[in-house]
Amino acid sequence: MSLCGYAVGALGGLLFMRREKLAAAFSFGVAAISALCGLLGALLFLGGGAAAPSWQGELLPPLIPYIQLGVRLDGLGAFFLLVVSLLGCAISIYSLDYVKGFFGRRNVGVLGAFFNALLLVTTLTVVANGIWLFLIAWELMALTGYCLVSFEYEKSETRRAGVLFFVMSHIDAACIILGFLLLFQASGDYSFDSLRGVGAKMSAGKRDAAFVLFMLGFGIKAGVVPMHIWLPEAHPVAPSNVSAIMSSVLIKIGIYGLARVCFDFLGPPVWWWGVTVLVAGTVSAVLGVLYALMEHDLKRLLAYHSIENIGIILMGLGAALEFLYFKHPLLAALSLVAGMYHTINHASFKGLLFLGAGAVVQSTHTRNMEEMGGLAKRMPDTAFYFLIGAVAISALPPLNGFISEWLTYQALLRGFGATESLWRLVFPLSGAMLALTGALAAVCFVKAFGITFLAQPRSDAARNAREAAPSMRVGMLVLTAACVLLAFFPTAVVRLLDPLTQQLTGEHISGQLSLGDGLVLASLSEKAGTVSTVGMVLMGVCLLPIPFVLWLVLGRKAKTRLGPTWDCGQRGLTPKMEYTATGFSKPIRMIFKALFRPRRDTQREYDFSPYFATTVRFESHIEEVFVQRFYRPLRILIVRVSRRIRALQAGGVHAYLLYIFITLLLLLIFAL
Amino acid sequence: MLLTLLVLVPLLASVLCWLVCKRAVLERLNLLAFAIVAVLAVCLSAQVLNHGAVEVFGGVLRADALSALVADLTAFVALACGVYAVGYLREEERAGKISARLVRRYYVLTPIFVGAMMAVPLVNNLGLMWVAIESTTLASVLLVRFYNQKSSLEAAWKYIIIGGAGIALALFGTVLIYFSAAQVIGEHAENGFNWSVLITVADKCQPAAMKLAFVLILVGYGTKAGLAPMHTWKPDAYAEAPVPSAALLAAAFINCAVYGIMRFSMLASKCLGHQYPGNLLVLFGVASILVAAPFVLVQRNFRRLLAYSSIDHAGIMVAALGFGGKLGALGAVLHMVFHAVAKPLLFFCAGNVQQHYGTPYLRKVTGVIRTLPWTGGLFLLGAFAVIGVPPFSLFQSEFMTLSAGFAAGRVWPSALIVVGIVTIFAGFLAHMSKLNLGQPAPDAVRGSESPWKLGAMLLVAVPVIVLGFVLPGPLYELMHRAAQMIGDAQ
Amino acid sequence: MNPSAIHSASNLITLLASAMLVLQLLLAVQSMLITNIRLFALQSLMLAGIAGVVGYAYGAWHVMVVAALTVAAKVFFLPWLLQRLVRQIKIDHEIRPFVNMPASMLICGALTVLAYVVARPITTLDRLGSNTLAVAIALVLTGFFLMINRRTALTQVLALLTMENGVMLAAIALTTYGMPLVVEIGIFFDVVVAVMVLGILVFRIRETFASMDVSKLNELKW
Amino acid sequence: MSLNPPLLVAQTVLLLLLAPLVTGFIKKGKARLQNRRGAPVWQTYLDLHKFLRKDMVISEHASWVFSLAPYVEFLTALSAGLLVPMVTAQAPMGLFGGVLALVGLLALGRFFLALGGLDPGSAFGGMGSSREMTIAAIAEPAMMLAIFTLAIPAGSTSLSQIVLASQEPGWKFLDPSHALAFIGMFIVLLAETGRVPVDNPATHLELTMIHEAMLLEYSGRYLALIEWGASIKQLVLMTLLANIFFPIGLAAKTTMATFGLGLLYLMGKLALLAIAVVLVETTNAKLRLFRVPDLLGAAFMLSLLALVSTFLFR
Repeated sequence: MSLCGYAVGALGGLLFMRREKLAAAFSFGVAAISALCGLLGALLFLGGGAAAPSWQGELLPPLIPYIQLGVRLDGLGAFFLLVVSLLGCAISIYSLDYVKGFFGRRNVGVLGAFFNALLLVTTLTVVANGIWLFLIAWELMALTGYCLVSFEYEKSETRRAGVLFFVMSHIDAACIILGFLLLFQASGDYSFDSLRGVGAKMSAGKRDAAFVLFMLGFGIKAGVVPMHIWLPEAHPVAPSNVSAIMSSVLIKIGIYGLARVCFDFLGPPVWWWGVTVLVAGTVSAVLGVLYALMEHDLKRLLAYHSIENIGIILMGLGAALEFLYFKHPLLAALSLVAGMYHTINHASFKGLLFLGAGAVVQSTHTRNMEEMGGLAKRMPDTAFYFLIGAVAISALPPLNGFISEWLTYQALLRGFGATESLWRLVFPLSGAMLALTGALAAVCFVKAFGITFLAQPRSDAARNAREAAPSMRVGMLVLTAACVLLAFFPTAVVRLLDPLTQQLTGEHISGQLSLGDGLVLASLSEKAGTVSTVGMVLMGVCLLPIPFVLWLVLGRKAKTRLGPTWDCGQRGLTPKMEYTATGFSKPIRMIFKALFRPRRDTQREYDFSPYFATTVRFESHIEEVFVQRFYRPLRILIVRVSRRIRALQAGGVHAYLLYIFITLLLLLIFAL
Repeated sequence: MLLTLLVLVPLLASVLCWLVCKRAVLERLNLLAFAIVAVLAVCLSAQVLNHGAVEVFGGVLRADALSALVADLTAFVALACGVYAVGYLREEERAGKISARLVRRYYVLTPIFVGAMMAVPLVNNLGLMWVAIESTTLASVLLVRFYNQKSSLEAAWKYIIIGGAGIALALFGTVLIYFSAAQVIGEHAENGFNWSVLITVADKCQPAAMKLAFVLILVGYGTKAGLAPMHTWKPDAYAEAPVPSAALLAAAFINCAVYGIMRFSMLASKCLGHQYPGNLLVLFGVASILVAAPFVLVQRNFRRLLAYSSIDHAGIMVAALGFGGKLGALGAVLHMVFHAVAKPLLFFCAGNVQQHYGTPYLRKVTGVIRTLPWTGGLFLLGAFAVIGVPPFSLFQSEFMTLSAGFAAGRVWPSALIVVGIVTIFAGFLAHMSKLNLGQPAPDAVRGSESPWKLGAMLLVAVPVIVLGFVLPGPLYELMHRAAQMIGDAQ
Repeated sequence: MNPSAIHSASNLITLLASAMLVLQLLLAVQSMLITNIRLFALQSLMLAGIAGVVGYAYGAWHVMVVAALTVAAKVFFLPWLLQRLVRQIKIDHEIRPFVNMPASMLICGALTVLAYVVARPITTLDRLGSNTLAVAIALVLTGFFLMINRRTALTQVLALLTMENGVMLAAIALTTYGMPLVVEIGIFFDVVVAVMVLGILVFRIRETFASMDVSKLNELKW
Repeated sequence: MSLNPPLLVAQTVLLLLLAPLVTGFIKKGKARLQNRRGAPVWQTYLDLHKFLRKDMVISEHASWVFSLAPYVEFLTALSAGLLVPMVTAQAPMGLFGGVLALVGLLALGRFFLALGGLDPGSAFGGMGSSREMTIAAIAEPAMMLAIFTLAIPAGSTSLSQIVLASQEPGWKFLDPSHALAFIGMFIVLLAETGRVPVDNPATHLELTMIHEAMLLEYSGRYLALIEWGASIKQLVLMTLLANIFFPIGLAAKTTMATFGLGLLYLMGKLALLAIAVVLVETTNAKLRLFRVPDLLGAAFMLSLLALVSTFLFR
């Protein structure tokens, strides 16, 4: 299916390396078509309903005797295939024109090849049916990701980000390898079929160890706080189409892995697993959005929001695990639906936002929001799409982010009643934090959209910005449409999730979730709460005549004219007087001072009195507390210890002989 | 016949090289010899695959799957290094770093080195195996001392003294093995020192002597393989030897030493059960990986960086052997093969960089992919291969090794190996990224690789890439049989 | 062969082996290079004697060959080579070792005890000269220690050679009639070549570093 | 559950008409407590009428977002109002969303209004947007927790169900969890409607205003819509507070009589709440911006305590 398509695309990209136009058209075109195939395949499968049997097969005859290339499409895999393919399709279309920005400067063929390869291995990861294939695809994902992140490798920032990304990816791979090996130890076979429910055969300690390892491993990939530090470094420096893929798809594969392992392999969960995931999710959500607020680099801001949304997804997942522990499969299914729904939602709006940001960055040549502004007039389409994305990610009705967060709230509220012990307080607290997260996200996107697209341009680059090229707009349009569809037809989406919940929790709940010909989403029953985005929109449309009628009746004679903005009687308003992104987030920075520990640096020069400064320089820095308190000290420690250890190899041959001699003596004394 | 020729052809080439002094003839003689050896090695493997173990001279020379495999690898590395050496030495001579006399010395010594290495897996007699390994050391010492510099002299001295001490212990171990078996095989058996005979009676050998012997062998041949803490000579020797010789040391010689350990561990396992030798092997393997890691992290010289990587890989091979079982044996053999295929590429690229920039210090080199595009790209590729990133095959063997560790219930050593591998990965990646990517210095000149160098690099790079995706049937069969043999002894 | 002959041969071998050990200890405290070389030659002569006794006792001609080879290579050729080297490099005195003489004596004693402890489980068999294994291990260990303790390049070579002697002692005395001849010849060949290579290196070190102190060879590190 | 068109129309009209009255009532009350006569209670209607008739000046820097914002603000407030049970226990549009949708809709309005504040490029607008969004963000968790305190026992997020659940076992206000949640929610109400300890609706000193700063560039029709929207929002929140904590007098059937009775009850409850607001506004001074989080933090803690106490007293 789509797999060969990607392979062809990758090869094509390489083949036409020298002829960039052809390479771009070919590789991204093929990628789009293959993604479409994947999309159809996934939809076809998921449309089959809860009882759909999984598709299983061998990808290729085994080329290496000990590596099985078995693939399997089941509910979980198909859903993620859907996510991957949807985004792959949209972003490929977007890339057709986007990469024209690289013509003459960079090798577009290589970009296309790696892009295809990335989609290929990502797809492989979700359909792999064995440890070998999964791990190889997993590591390849990191490798191709690294190559794509390092695409503009001369910049030391990019290079460092690439290395950080790859090293963290490798640490996560190491954790996952160890986790899988623990499972392998119990099952004795590499295929996923033999791993299903293998947790029941393991000792409690090993099961917990495996869970912790998987949580760490997949958590790093997903960007869960505090393992997220690579994410805001790596995602922004990549070309924007790659950032979009990474932020919307790649980190989701971490979620896929966690879901696969926790629900499919590890057997019945232990009570603290769910709580751990839930708390990790909550912390990620809140901290992710708080750090996002402090950013004025547009793409970094979006990257931090990915952390936030992963947190929200994990809340659903964690609640599902906890419900499974308390033997509430129905509620587990509800939580899982919430998490998975948010997964595809986040993929679509984050992809959209990154594509929008890519268009902006391409036409302004900067990622710094303080140098943008006024783009709504210059790039109206992009602005519109970005606004849709912004509303969606802020979880505001009637868009899709709201729907999935609504489901998450429902799951969390149920958690309090359905579970026992004091730990159940975690549920409403997470709910409250989810509210905080949503509200802060709204703050952040008011800032992101307002500073980037509204008011006057803050630099010449922004003043001369041009609307994005056609295919880029089409790409964004596809995702905008996805956001809207996901928002307006939640019951259809829930039906697509049936095979997944059936597989992982043994329940399918789309029937209980949909109401009123599928236009209303219910929380398992009508009494427990309902919501309908279509209804809300209809309501708005129906109410719309009111202001117009008022206008017609009363204000017909009123005129509208353009005038300058109020400038307090000064001589005109300049962009310098506009509110900045840094200024915008200042209240938040002050409120959460204890967390951010902002460092400020003010320099004044004055002639006769400090109150009449001629120039003022103000710098403010935020450093992440985890980097500051954990990662940097850790790195320094490792390097220092390594330097110490280096003294072992100080050059003296006598010392070297002594090592051997002591080894020999020790072995003779102790080992015989 | 094949077996004899495999050893004799390089030695003959050496003698011929000693007689002539024209560079073109020397080059051709070397290449010809290595090409013949490569062909012969492949023929030998085919023969072993079809007919099982091959013996000549009443079992003095003997080749089974494992020895055929090691011989193949040696031949492959020798050929690649031979091709590379032509380009490398020409450039060194042009740069005025070496004289024609030295070139000749290189071409005389290298075939001896290769011949001795070929002999290691092919001789059946353990005493002669020791002799062969010692001979490789002697030939390579002279190659390490190739450049008449203070530093190369220092490296050579450390190499031979440390190696000498180690090899003496190995000889002692070998003697003790013979002693432990002497009762069983009788006093006057002329072939009593043959491995193929010993393995049949190993389970009846005297265990106490076998234990001591194995400890001594492990320390002795471990020195040669570069297991920590006997590894200290490696960085010096690898960094000071001419690049093709260093590649031979790192990719081929290490196999010979590990081969020795494998043979003896089979004897020990059969005699003592696998627990005892397994423990020791895992101990040394894990120690090597962990010792190499910090040195990689804060390394300043990329040639030495490669040496620490090779210590790490020796550790992995030995640890895999120690984990044992079907998976462990296969892991060890796979790792040996994949490592030998990938390592020369790194050395070649490092050599190119060193020749182009005139320095082995990481600090002074950046942006190679711009100044030497082929080298830069392949350097990265090779680095990825060596640090165990898929699709390159070392990932497979490393994963197999870890599986073996878990299957054998040795969870903690496996976890430590993972820690070491990840640390080494981080260090390697950081260095390689700065070295290859990055903005070249403004005064950096764009260079190009000579066809010989490029050819050698491609000769290695192609299998590195291909092996990640396809493992040819016969090669796997050979490895599989070798692994089975090791596994059966346990 | 009658048991009494074997018995006396065994005694003789033990005696000679002990002599080797004593010579080794003397080597450990001696600092004149030329004397060291002569002590080594003497030790090798003892080894040759043991080989001769074994060869005679068992009537194994090839062990006699080994004895002859030992005499030729280790008693005459190598000492001669090394003495010439000493004259060439014009240094005849050991540089201060890391551990002083009495202490190194003590350490050598401890190593010998260790060797006996290690050898005990193996030498329970009633075999000809089987307790020479302990001596052999002791020779190897003290040789190794000597190598670590001495700074002079040449003494390191000598120490290496005494280790070699220890191994050969084990090879000849333990395996009752020695190893196959090809092996023995191979080993001799390798040892001789090794000493020649070492000799060249020693000479170069003296030339390049203007010293024989190998602890000064510490430029290559990390 | 089916839609009830007459109720829908009635509630819409009620929202539109009652909202300015509540605003006017509070203003009047404040004036009285300050010993002023104050403007008449229907002054707000007059203001709106005036605004609607006036010409508009739109900033030349503004984009379409500026024009969109007033409509969104007005419509979301109105839609949110339709989700709340006002005089009947059954909210007219309750099927389309419960309390979460209500909060979401209000947030959507605020989102666009903040964008509208940023759009003309004046520093005041930006400042207002920034502060408004910040305060709303920290108010939201407190509000959610307070709502959870009611929603969890009711087992529903539908406002009608919450109201019914509060009604059923009789007088619940003595329940400590309810009391705590009510206080928490009341503080949130003050913050959300821009009342004194948090914001001063009467100020026009640029540096202290929050909500008003956002509106600085709006005039004429747009200003009318925004002001109206704001008062509807205030009404909605007050109604919410009144009805879910004191669910008395809500009409179960939609006959004219019950409807009229319900309306009376509602007016009474609103009046009481408005008086409470007036009292708080008059007896307190505006807090410094960075003290506001402390207040809202207190609200959060109260709501949390409320939640814990439901847990303890069950």
